[in-house]
Amino acid sequence: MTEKMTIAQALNLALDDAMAEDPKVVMLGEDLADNEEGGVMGVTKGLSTKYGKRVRSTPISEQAIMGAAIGASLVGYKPVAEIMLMNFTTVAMDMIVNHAAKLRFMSGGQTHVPIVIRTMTGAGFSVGGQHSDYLEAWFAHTAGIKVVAPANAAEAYGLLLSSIDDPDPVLFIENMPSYWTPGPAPTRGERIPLGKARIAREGKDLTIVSYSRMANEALAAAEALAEDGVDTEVIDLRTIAPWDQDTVIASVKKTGRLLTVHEATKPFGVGSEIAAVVNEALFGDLKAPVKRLGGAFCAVPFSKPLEDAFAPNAQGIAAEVRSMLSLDPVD
Amino acid sequence: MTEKMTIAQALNLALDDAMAEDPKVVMLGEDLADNEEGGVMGVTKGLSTKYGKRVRSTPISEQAIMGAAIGASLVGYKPVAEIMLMNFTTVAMDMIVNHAAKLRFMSGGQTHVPIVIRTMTGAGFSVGGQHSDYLEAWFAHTAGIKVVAPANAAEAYGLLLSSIDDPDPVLFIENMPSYWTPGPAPTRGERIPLGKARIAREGKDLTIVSYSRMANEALAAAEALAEDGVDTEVIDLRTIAPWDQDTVIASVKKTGRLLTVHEATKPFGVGSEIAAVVNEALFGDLKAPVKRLGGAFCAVPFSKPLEDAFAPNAQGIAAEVRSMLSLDPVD
Amino acid sequence: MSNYPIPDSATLVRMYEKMELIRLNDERAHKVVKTGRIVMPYYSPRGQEVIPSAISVNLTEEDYICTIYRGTHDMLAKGVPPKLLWAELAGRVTGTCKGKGGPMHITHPETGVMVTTGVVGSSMPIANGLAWASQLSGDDRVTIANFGDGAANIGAFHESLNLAALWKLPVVFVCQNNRYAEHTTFANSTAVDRIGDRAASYAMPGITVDGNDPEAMYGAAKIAIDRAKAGEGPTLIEAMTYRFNGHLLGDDGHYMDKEERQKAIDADPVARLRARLISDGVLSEADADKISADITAQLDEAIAFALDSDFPTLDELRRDVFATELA
Amino acid sequence: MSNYPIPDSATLVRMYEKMELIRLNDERAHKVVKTGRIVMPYYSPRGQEVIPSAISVNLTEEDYICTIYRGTHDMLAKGVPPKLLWAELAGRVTGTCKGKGGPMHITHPETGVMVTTGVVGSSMPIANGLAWASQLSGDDRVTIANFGDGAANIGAFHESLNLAALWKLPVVFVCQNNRYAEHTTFANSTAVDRIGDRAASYAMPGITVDGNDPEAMYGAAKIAIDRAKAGEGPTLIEAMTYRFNGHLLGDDGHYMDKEERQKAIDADPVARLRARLISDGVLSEADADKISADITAQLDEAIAFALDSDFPTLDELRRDVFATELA
Ligand SMILES: Cc1ncc(C[n+]2csc(CCOP(=O)(O)OP(=O)(O)O)c2C)c(N)n1
Ligand SMILES: Cc1ncc(C[n+]2csc(CCOP(=O)(O)OP(=O)(O)O)c2C)c(N)n1
Ligand SMILES: [Mg+2]
Ligand SMILES: [Mg+2]
Repeated sequence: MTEKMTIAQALNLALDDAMAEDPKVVMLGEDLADNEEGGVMGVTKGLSTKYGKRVRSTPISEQAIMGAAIGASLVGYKPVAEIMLMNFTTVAMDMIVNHAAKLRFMSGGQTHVPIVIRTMTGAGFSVGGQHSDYLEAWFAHTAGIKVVAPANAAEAYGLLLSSIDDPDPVLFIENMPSYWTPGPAPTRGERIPLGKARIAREGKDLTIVSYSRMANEALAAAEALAEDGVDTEVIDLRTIAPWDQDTVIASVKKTGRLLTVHEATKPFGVGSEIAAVVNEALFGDLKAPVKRLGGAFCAVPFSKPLEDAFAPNAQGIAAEVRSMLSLDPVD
Repeated sequence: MTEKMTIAQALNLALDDAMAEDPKVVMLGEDLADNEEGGVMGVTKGLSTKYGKRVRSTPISEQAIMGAAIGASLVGYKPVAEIMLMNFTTVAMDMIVNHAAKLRFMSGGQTHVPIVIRTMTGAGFSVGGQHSDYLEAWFAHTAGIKVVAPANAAEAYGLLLSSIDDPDPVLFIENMPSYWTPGPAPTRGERIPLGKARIAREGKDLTIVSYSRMANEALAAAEALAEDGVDTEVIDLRTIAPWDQDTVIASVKKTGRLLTVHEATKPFGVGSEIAAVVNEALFGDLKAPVKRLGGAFCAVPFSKPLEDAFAPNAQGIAAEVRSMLSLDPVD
Repeated sequence: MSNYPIPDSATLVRMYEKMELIRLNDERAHKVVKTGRIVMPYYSPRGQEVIPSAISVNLTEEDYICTIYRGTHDMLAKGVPPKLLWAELAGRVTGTCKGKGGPMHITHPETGVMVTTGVVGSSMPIANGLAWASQLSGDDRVTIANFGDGAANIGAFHESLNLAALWKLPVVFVCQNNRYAEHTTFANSTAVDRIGDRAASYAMPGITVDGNDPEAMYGAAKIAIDRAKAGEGPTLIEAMTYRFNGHLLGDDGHYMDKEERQKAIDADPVARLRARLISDGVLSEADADKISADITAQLDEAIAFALDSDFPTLDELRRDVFATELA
Repeated sequence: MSNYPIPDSATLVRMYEKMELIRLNDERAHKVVKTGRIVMPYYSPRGQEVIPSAISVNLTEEDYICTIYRGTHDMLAKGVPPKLLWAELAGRVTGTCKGKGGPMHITHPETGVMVTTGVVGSSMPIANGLAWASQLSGDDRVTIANFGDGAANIGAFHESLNLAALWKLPVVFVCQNNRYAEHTTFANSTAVDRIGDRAASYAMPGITVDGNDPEAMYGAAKIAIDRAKAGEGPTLIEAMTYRFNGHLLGDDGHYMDKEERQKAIDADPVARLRARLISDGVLSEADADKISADITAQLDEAIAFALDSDFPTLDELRRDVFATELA
C-alpha cells in the first residue's frame, strides 16, 4: 500500500473505528471534545461531533479522569482516557497502579479494568524537564497493566485497536515529536496483536531491540550500517510489557549480539530487563556483551544542543553497533 | 558491641540526633507528633515534645506534605517527610519526580532539594495489595533522587543520618514487618556513607546482592548453605541508587556467580539493572548465568499462604544458589 | 431538616436489622482476631452503624457503592453475604475475592459492592466512573462513595466533587465523619468546621447531618439518592458519627478524648434504636431478641464456613493478574 | 472593597512601569519566536499585566514567588533581569538556569523567583513549603503562589489551601483567572462560579477581584500580604483577567468567544493605565514615552545579550543532577 498517513491521523482513525464498532467505547480527557478543538494535538478531532456524549472533555483533574475511566470500565464500558503528557501520569499514579492494575487480582477476578490510557511524550519538542519523560519502565514493573508504544502510523492504528479490545488496562504511549510524521497507512480494521514484536528489518550481525520513535532511529542506523556491509536486525518491541521474549531471544540467538535502545534514561530502564533476560537465556552463546543505549541520566534539558544530545539517535546507535562489532568508528 | 536495638528505635535515635545537631532539620507527616502518638509505628515518638514545632503532624495530603518539604528545603531547611506507606508515594509522584528530583537540574544548580522521604513497606503484614509494594525501581530510574534501604538497626541509624546530611533528595525505605526486629545497636553519631555497599558476609562461591529485609534472608540462606560447604558472599546494597557497582563487580569477579534478590516484583526490577551491568562488565568471566529472584508478578495477596509465597525467603534463596552451583536440591 | 422524608416503621426495622448485624459482626471480628483465629488488620465500624443502614434501605441491589478499609458496615448493609465476607477476611478461596483481596479490598458486584480501597480518598474518583456509566447507559442506578473525614483533605476529594458536579453524575458522596483519622482529630486535620460546607465549592448541595440519628440520616440519604436518580446530580453528605474504637484493632484509642468517647458510646445508636422500636411498640423484646439470635446464628455459620474453607492454592499468584493466566 | 488600601501615584507609576515591561517583553517574544530566532513554547501573559505588578509593589526582593509556565509577567514584575530571562528563553548558558530549565522552569532566587512549574497545580504545595520556612525562621517573608483558573480543579489546590490555613502559613494564593485552560472555558471546567468562594472550604478569606483594575488589585494584594506578614495566615485571591492570546504561541485562540475577547483587548489594562496616568497629570506623554523607550532599549540589550551568548556545553548533562557531577 502506497498510501501515507501521519500517526496523529492513524490514531484518530483507530479511535473512530473503535467507537463505531463498539458503543461501549467512550473517551475522556482534557480538551478532547470538538468544543475544545479535539485535543491539543487534534488527535481526537471530530469524534465528539460524531459520537456525542461518548467523548468528554474534562477539567484538569487527572485523578478524576483515571477514576472515571476505571469506574466505568468495571461495569462494561471500555474507556479510552487521555493523560495529556506522560509526566502527568505522576498525579494519577495511585489510580493507575494501586487501582487499575490491581483490581482484577484483588477482586479475585470478579471485576476487571479494560481501559486504555493514551499519553504522549518525547524529547525534541523544546518543552523541557517536566514534559518529555519516557516512564514506561515504571509501568512495565507493575503487575496488571500492559504497556504499548507504536513506532509509526500503521502500527499506531493496529496497536490502538488491540489495546482497546484488550480486557486489561493498557498504557498507550505516543511520541509527541513524530505525530505528524507520515508513514504507511494502516489497513482498516486490522489489529496488531499485543505482546508480539515486529522484526522491522532482518539482519544477521547484530540485533537492536527498541520501540516508539527510537525504533525508527534504529532502522535509520541499520540502513547506514548496511552501506558498510553491516547487517543489523531491528526489532520493534511494540508491546513493552509483556514483551515478546521469544522473538528477541530467537533473534539474538541468530545474531549473537544485542543492543537495546530507548529514549528513557538508561539505568533501571527497559533495556536492563531485556539485557538481563537475554544474558540469562543465551549464556555462553553471545559474541559480545549486551549493550544498552538510553537517554542521559538527567531531566530532559531545554537548551537545544543539550536536548539534541539527550536521547540516542541513528548516528550514535550506528557508532555503538560498530564498536560492538569491533569496527573502526566512522566520522 | 553487644547492645541490641530495634530498627524502630534506631530510626528514632537517628532522627533525634539529627535534630539535636542541626536546627534546620524539621519533620512532617501524618500522625508524626506526640499529640498523634509519635507516628503510627511510634518511630517519631518523643520528638515533637523535644523539638516543638519542628515536628508537625499533617492532614492526609501527601502532595501537600511533599510540597512543604520541597519548598522549605529550597531555602535552607532539611525536612524529613514521612509518606506513611510506599504505595502512597503514588499520590505524590509529581512532587517527588517532577519537582524534588529535578529542581537542581532545571534551575541550573541554583536551588537544590535536601529532603529525606521516609516511607515503609513490605509483605508479611497481612495488609494486602495496596500497602506492601516495594517500588524502589521507579525511583532508581529517576535521575536526581537517591534511594536507600537499610537492613538492620545499625544500618538504619547510620544511613538515615547520611541521608539527612545529603544535599540531594533521598528516598529512605523502611521495612515494616521488621521494625521490631532487634539487631546490633549503632554507634552514636556514626554515619554510613551513601553509595557504598556492605559485604555482609564474605564468600567465594557465589555472590548474592540484596538490600532491605531480603539482605537478612540472603544471610540466613548463606548460613544454611555454609553447612553444606557452600561459601556465599552476601552484599547488602544499602544504597540502591546510585548503587555501588565497584563492590558488586569485584565480588562477582571473585565468585563468578551472581544472584540478585529483592522483594519487589522481578521483571524490570532493580535486579535487572544489576544483572545487565554485571553481565556487561564481566562478559565471558562468569561461571553461570546471572539469576534474579523477586516477588511474584502480582499485587501482594492477602491470604496468608499466598502472601508467604509472594516474596523470596531464605529457603528459596538457598535452593536457587544450589541450582546455580548445580548441586542437588535439599528438602 | 423539618421536611425531610421520614422512614416508616417497617423501614426502621430493616435499618435496625442491618445495624444489629453490623454490631454483632463487629463483636465477632474483635473476638476472632484477638483469639488469633484470623490474622488481619481490622478497622471497626462500631458507632457508625446508622449511616450505611439508612443509605442501603434507599438502594436496590443494582445500585453501586464504593467503600474503604473501614467498610464492613457498608458491605453488610448493602447485602454482602456474611459467609463470603468472613471467608475473605480469613483469606480463604471461598471468600468474595478468593482470599486475594482481604479486608481492605472486598469486592462483591452481585450486591453492588464495586470497590473497597485502602488508599485514602480513592473511593471517590472511581465512584464517579460507576455513576458515569449509569449516566451513559441510563440505567437509573445511583453510586454511593463512602470515605472518612480525613479523606476530605486529600486531592482526590476535590477533583471528584468538581467533576461529579460538572457532569451532574448520579453519585452521593458520604463522608462518615467519625472525628478521627488514625490518631489525628478532625480539628487538627481540617481547616473548616464542617465538611458539608465544602459542597459550596462545587455548587453542590451539602448536608451535614447527625449520622447516628436514624431518621435524619434516612432523610438525608433519601433526598440525595432521589436527587441523583432524578438526574439532578451529586450531593455531599457529611454524616456526623463517632469511632468507638481505636483506628484499628490493637490500637486502644487512649489518645482519644475520654469524655467525648464515653458520651458517644453511651449513646450507642444500635441500643438506642432497639429501645425506641420497643418503646414505640414496633418490636417486642422477644422480636428484637429473635433478630439478634438469628443474626448470631448466621454469623456462627459464616465464621465456621470461613474457617472450614480451604486457602487458595499458589497458582492463584498467576491468576487474575491479566485475563490470561501467567505462564 | 470600599476600604481597600489605595496605591499612591508613585506606586501606580511603578506598577505601570512593570506592566509596560511585561507588554513590550511579550511583543518581543512573539517576534523572536515567529522569526525563528528562538524555539520555545511561549505562553503569553498579555492581558494579565496588572496582577503581578500590583502584587510586586507590595513585596520586597526577599519575598518569594512560585509561578507557572505562563509566568514571564510574574518574573519580570518580581525583578528578574530581562537579560538573564532572555538568555534562559534562548537556552543559553548565561540564562538564569544555564539554559537547562527553559521557559517553563525559570528560577532566580536572587529576586525570589523560587520555582516555575509546568505541571498544573504544583506551584501551590511548594509555595507552602517556602512559607513554612518563613514561619519557622520568623523571617517575615511572604510567599505568593500563582496559578491559573484551570489549576483550581486539581487536587494539589485543595491539599495546599487546607494545609496553609491549618498552619496559618504566610502565603497568598493568587488564581489568575484568565477564563481559559488551554482550550477549555472556565465554565466548562469548574463547577462553581467564583474560585474565590472556594476559600470558604478552608475558613480562609477569599477575594474575587478585578485583576485588571490596578487599584482593586493593589488593594487585594496588600490586604493579603499584610495579613500573611502579620501571622494571620493565607488568603485566596481570584484575580479576574483575560487571556488575550491563544494558550501558547501558535494557537490563535479562534475557539475563544470573539466578542468577549475583543472587549478584553479593547480594555487593555496597560493602555488604560497609561492613559489615566497621563490624564491625571501623573505622567506626561513624554514621560510615558520615555518609560517605553527605556524598556525597549533594555529589551534590545537583553535579547542581543541572549542571542550572543553561548549554548551550554554537553557536560552540563552530567552536572546538577546531584551535588556531585556524574561520572
Ligand atoms: C493516601 C493515603 N495516605 C495515608 C494512608 C494511611 N491511613 C490509613 S487510614 C488513615 C486515616 C483515614 O481517616 P478517615 O478518612 O477519617 O477514615 P476513618 O479511618 O476514620 O474511617 C490513614 C492516614 C492511606 N491509607 N492512604
Ligand atoms: C497536571 C497537568 N495536567 C495537564 C497539563 C497540560 N496543561 C498545560 S497548561 C494547561 C491549562 C492550564 O490552565 P490554567 O490553570 O487556567 O492556566 P493558564 O494556562 O490559563 O494560565 C494544561 C491543561 C499540565 N501542564 N499539568
Ligand atoms: Mg475518620
Ligand atoms: Mg487559565
